[in-house]
Amino acid sequence: MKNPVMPASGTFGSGREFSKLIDLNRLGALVAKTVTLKPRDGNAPPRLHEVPSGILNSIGLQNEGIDYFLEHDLPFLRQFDVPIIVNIAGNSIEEYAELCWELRGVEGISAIELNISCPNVKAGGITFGASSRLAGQVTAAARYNIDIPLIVKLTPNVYNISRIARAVVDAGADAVSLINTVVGMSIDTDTFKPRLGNITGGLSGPAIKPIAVRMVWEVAQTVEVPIIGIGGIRSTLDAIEFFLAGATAIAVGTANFVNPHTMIEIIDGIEGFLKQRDITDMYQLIGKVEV
Amino acid sequence: MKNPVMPASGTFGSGREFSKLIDLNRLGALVAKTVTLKPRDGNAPPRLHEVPSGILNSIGLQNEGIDYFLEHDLPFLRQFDVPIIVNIAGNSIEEYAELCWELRGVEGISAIELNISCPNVKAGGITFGASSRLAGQVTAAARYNIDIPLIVKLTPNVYNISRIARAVVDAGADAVSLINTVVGMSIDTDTFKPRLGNITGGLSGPAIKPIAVRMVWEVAQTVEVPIIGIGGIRSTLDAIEFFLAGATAIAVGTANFVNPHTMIEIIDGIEGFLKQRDITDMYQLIGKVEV
Amino acid sequence: MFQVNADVIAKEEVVPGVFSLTIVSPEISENAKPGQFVHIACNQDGDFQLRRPFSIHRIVPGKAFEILFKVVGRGTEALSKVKVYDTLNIVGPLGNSFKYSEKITSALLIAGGVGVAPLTYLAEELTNKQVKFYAMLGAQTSTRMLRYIDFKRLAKKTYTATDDGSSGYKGTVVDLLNRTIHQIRPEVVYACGPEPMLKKIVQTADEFGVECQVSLETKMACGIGVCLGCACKTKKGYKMVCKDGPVFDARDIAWGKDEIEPWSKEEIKPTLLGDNECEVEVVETSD
Amino acid sequence: MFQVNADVIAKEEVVPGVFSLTIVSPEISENAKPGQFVHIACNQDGDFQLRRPFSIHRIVPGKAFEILFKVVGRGTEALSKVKVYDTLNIVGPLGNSFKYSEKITSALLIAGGVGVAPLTYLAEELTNKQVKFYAMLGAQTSTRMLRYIDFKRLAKKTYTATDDGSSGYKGTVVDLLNRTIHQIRPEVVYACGPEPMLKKIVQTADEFGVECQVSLETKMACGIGVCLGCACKTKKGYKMVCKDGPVFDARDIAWGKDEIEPWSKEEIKPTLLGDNECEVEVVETSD
Ligand SMILES: Cc1cc2nc3c(=O)[nH]c(=O)nc-3n(C[C@H](O)[C@H](O)[C@H](O)COP(=O)(O)OP(=O)(O)OC[C@H]3O[C@@H](n4cnc5c(N)ncnc54)[C@H](O)[C@@H]3O)c2cc1C
Ligand SMILES: Cc1cc2nc3c(=O)[nH]c(=O)nc-3n(C[C@H](O)[C@H](O)[C@H](O)COP(=O)(O)OP(=O)(O)OC[C@H]3O[C@@H](n4cnc5c(N)ncnc54)[C@H](O)[C@@H]3O)c2cc1C
Ligand SMILES: Cc1cc2nc3c(=O)[nH]c(=O)nc-3n(C[C@H](O)[C@H](O)[C@H](O)COP(=O)(O)O)c2cc1C
Ligand SMILES: Cc1cc2nc3c(=O)[nH]c(=O)nc-3n(C[C@H](O)[C@H](O)[C@H](O)COP(=O)(O)O)c2cc1C
Ligand code: FES
Ligand code: FES
Repeated sequence: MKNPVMPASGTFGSGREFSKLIDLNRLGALVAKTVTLKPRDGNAPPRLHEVPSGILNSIGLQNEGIDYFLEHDLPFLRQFDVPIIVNIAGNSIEEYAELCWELRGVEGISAIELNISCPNVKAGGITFGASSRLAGQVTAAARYNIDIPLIVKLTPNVYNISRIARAVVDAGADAVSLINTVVGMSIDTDTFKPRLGNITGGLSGPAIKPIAVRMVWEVAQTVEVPIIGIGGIRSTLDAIEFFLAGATAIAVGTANFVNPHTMIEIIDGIEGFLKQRDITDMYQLIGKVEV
Repeated sequence: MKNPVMPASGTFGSGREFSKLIDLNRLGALVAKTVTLKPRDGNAPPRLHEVPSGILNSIGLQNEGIDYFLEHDLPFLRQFDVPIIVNIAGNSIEEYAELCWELRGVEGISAIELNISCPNVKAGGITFGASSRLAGQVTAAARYNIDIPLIVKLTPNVYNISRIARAVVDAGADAVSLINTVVGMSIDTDTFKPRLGNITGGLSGPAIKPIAVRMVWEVAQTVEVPIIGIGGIRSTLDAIEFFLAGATAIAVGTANFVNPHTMIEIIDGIEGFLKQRDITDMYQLIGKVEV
Repeated sequence: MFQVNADVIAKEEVVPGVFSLTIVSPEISENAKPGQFVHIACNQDGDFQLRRPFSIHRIVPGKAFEILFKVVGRGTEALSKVKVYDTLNIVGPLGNSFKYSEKITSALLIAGGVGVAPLTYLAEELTNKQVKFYAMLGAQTSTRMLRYIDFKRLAKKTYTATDDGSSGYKGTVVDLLNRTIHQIRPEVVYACGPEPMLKKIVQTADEFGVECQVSLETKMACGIGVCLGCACKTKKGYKMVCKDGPVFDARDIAWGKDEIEPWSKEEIKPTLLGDNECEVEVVETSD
Repeated sequence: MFQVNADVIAKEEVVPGVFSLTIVSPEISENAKPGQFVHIACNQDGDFQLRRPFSIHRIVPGKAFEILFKVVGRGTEALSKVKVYDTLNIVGPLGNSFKYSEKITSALLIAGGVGVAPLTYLAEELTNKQVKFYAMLGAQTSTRMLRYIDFKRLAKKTYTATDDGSSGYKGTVVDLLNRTIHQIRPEVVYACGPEPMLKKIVQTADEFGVECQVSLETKMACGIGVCLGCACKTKKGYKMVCKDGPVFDARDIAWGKDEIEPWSKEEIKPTLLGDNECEVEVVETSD
């Protein structure tokens, strides 16, 4: 990885649009939107609502499915000299396993990111990422079916995220990324209708940064694997905060919408930060919060 | 209750200071800061840090203890013709039980609010409010020792808040209040030190409103008892949003710091809102979100 | 598609609460097409706020472009406080554009309120391409009528409708359309305005079997097609207003049925009447 | 304690980045005491932001009061953009105040930078009470020296210290104090400024067995004593800066030991020297 800065899945599409605004070759990695086995229509609109220091979204993992992804999106991403991370999600352990199987040996994929924030239809709709047992099982199933590095993306909607992190690492995860969005809701006081067609949605943006920093710090105390810090990052100092908490890399999500150049500015900003304090190596920051 | 608007515990002190700025007789209820069995020093400073659309705090339940409260604060609160809610917390089930015993039959207390967001030292530090078993046990113990209405204040740092709500209601809670603060953290990128002496703290303010509205809505689907909605409320429409989600009353916390008149403005604002739409009775709003 | 820091060189409060900004950007000006929009970071302070989408209202070829917007909330409020020579961060031009063929002998442009924004640009384009067109502008009252002069200059005929009758037809552009479409006999209708208005226009167009292109509005986050947040339901599944739109062929849109206000058939039965019953003196408006 | 909407009637950029605002409020003006502060809602737009505390800098008896502040972040940035005739929502007067006895024959006021804010008010009060006092003002350079003229007028003698020696003693007020305290022989020292400076002043005062009152700063939320967020550690346990303070008897404060910069004993050993070695011509500053 050239640098520790990448887009957060679902805020970067397949990279095509961003390639018109920024030089993708400058990024640390390319992370595509979650792909599922079959195409998904996504949720009924409205899918977005702005709230203080963040947004609520209920996209519903709309995507064209793995086959389309492999045929159209992956070849595009391969043009760039940047590691590609494919983010996948399923509604059953079998689906995760099958997706990994499909991706097995596919050229040009550097890592798989498991989005385990979706409900397990079989286990009565409990979110995979909310149960250390389910999270471990999904990870193990994926691990068994693919040999490239495996990143598991954790959901913050839990009491003890370290336990989940421990479980997925024990089950074979090479890294963890956190956090996904926090479940929220907003109601239109004129119409009495929920602001989102799906009633509830995921909260993202600066509003959740303190939650994300705390969880990254907790997880860093528990597991030894690299952590990709995500949540409300929009500036260099935000990124530094995550490094100090224990993240080895960071992903930018919602901020990409406000300023498509955010990632580039952070990449340059980190260099400046290190120079200014003549720190030779970024790794000297990781987990260095003085508690 | 004259109206459904009250202060959130810990943002109102004992009411003395606010009585100099607003007419406490206009409030729906008076909610004092959490009292514990013994006096508590609270956490090491810094205890506050401002973040986007909210604040992080780590006060650490500093208070003078139940005896001081009964002797000095309660008599002051009794002067007003407004129901008094006493918020208590303990580090063991016994402490909660003992606190209730101390408050048993004390004149001028309309309800007890159990703050179960603190860790259970005996059960290895797990937060009471994070375990439906512990939450139920604490509630039952309190219920057994006092006969006035019992409100249990729920923590949002859980996967399934409805389960906790169910458990405390089954254990005898007459109402629930939610949400308490969301655990967060912030790091000073100049000093590499945490922004709070206690390392982590509680996130409050507009940033957490979408989380709070969602949880109130979820809990309203699960239990029948009255819900006090708390979290990021600073305007009349915020309050209405909580009513629509299922709250029968609301509490204002952090907004009290920014504008001490917030509660009064909301009380007047609700009247205006109802008049404007000629809704005769506020209860016609409760849970009326059109999902 | 570009992200530029562009200077505001002109600002006008066209009618109370409606502003126009002229913004210097060769990139956007050169690459824009009628119907496209720009995505603007409205608030200058550091606080988090999504960009806001605004149609390209007019072009200074190769140099600058203009937007016309109404203050409705935080973003437009902030944008209305921008001063000449301030710099705005803008992404654009974005979205698709109005489709037209140079063979068309008569088009009809229908604008409700600030919906005139993208249609003004279209009108200038059609004029350059010598495509003849009619125009209908709606407003609450004559003094809030937007861009009448421009359309008067460009269009074969410009009808106006005001709720209070202070200018042109007394009623909505919808009623006006229903009473005049039979005489205008447009080959294609281009409409922009509030959704309820669009829905009714589309119904009328349908009745008369006329093609109708509408510019839709939704909340947007990215504006460039990556977040999939601006979905609108079409007969071909969800489409993204920011990328597949904002201009859609009315026939493709799966309008939320429930939302269509009920209206009686009579209303749209064309009552034949002479031109001048609709041709009215219009009080000059502030622009 | 009041919550008022008060009008700004005067604004001045005293030195670059340091502003003074004169604000009309009979309630606050009549009830204020030197050392107290006001809690101001700095940002005008709707975005969430805590109030910011500012010492009462001067009083227009019964009518208005003045604050003097330095721009260091979001809140002060917003406050520096306030215009004359704008209205600010203010809570105050808050906190305790400097204690003094009218029997004092000589007090010493020591201000570092913008720390002069509360001491100016104290100086005027002491003057009214005919309490004699000396003053020491510190700044990076003479052009950033704040309120020198006022102190020159009010104090028995006003010493100045600048890092670059452009005005008065070349060095910090701390060094200046160490070299002069033996001749001033104050009965009480009142100090306000950066914490490291306060700590050293307190040490010196201790050495000379002089009472010392300091005005402390912490982050605040409520400002009125309800949130318990502004705790500072004292020998009597945690005290609230907003309510038990901001003025504390230096002896009571449990300074974070670790934070005290090490410094050599010699430094404070008083080198006897004639008055004029400290009495220096001071270039007039912008105020
Ligand atoms: C492609 C496109 C082109 C547009 N062109 C123009 C234009 O040329 N001139 C113009 O004045 N407006 C235009 N709009 C609408 C404009 O984007 C919104 O008015 C603006 O985003 C409101 O932002 P706000 O922060 O001021 O209001 P908010 O605070 O976001 O909302 C205030 C009120 O406005 C409504 N609203 C918010 N966003 C939209 C939206 N995107 N569409 C409809 N209603 C909304 C909300 O429901 C709410 O009732 C366009 C929208 C789109 C999608
Ligand atoms: C009782 C009291 C009286 C004060 N009187 C004055 C005064 O008369 N004039 C004046 O200029 N300032 C005064 N201050 C300090 C002033 O309140 C802060 O400078 C202000 O709150 C900073 O807000 P901000 O949003 O601009 O900075 P922030 O964005 O909040 O912070 C920017 C930088 O300033 C530092 N900072 C923030 N708040 C404080 C604080 N309360 N104390 C010290 N450093 C802080 C932060 O650590 C950060 O480095 C006083 C503070 C207190 C507690
Ligand atoms: C519009 C939107 C769509 C998202 N889609 C996905 C997705 O498909 N898969 C996924 O793992 N995370 C998705 N996320 C979550 C982000 O990747 C990220 O974890 C979260 O937004 C927090 O980061 P942020 O605050 O920087 O946005 C999405 C977030 C947003 C705002
Ligand atoms: C400074 C501060 C102190 C608090 N102290 C307590 C407390 O003692 N007991 C309690 O139950 N909740 C306490 N809370 C939580 C609030 O009561 C409330 O649940 C939370 O702040 C969310 O509401 P808000 O966003 O309106 O502040 C405290 C919150 C803050 C900000
Ligand atoms: S706004 Fe993001 S896809 Fe349209
Ligand atoms: S700021 Fe709240 S107690 Fe001092």
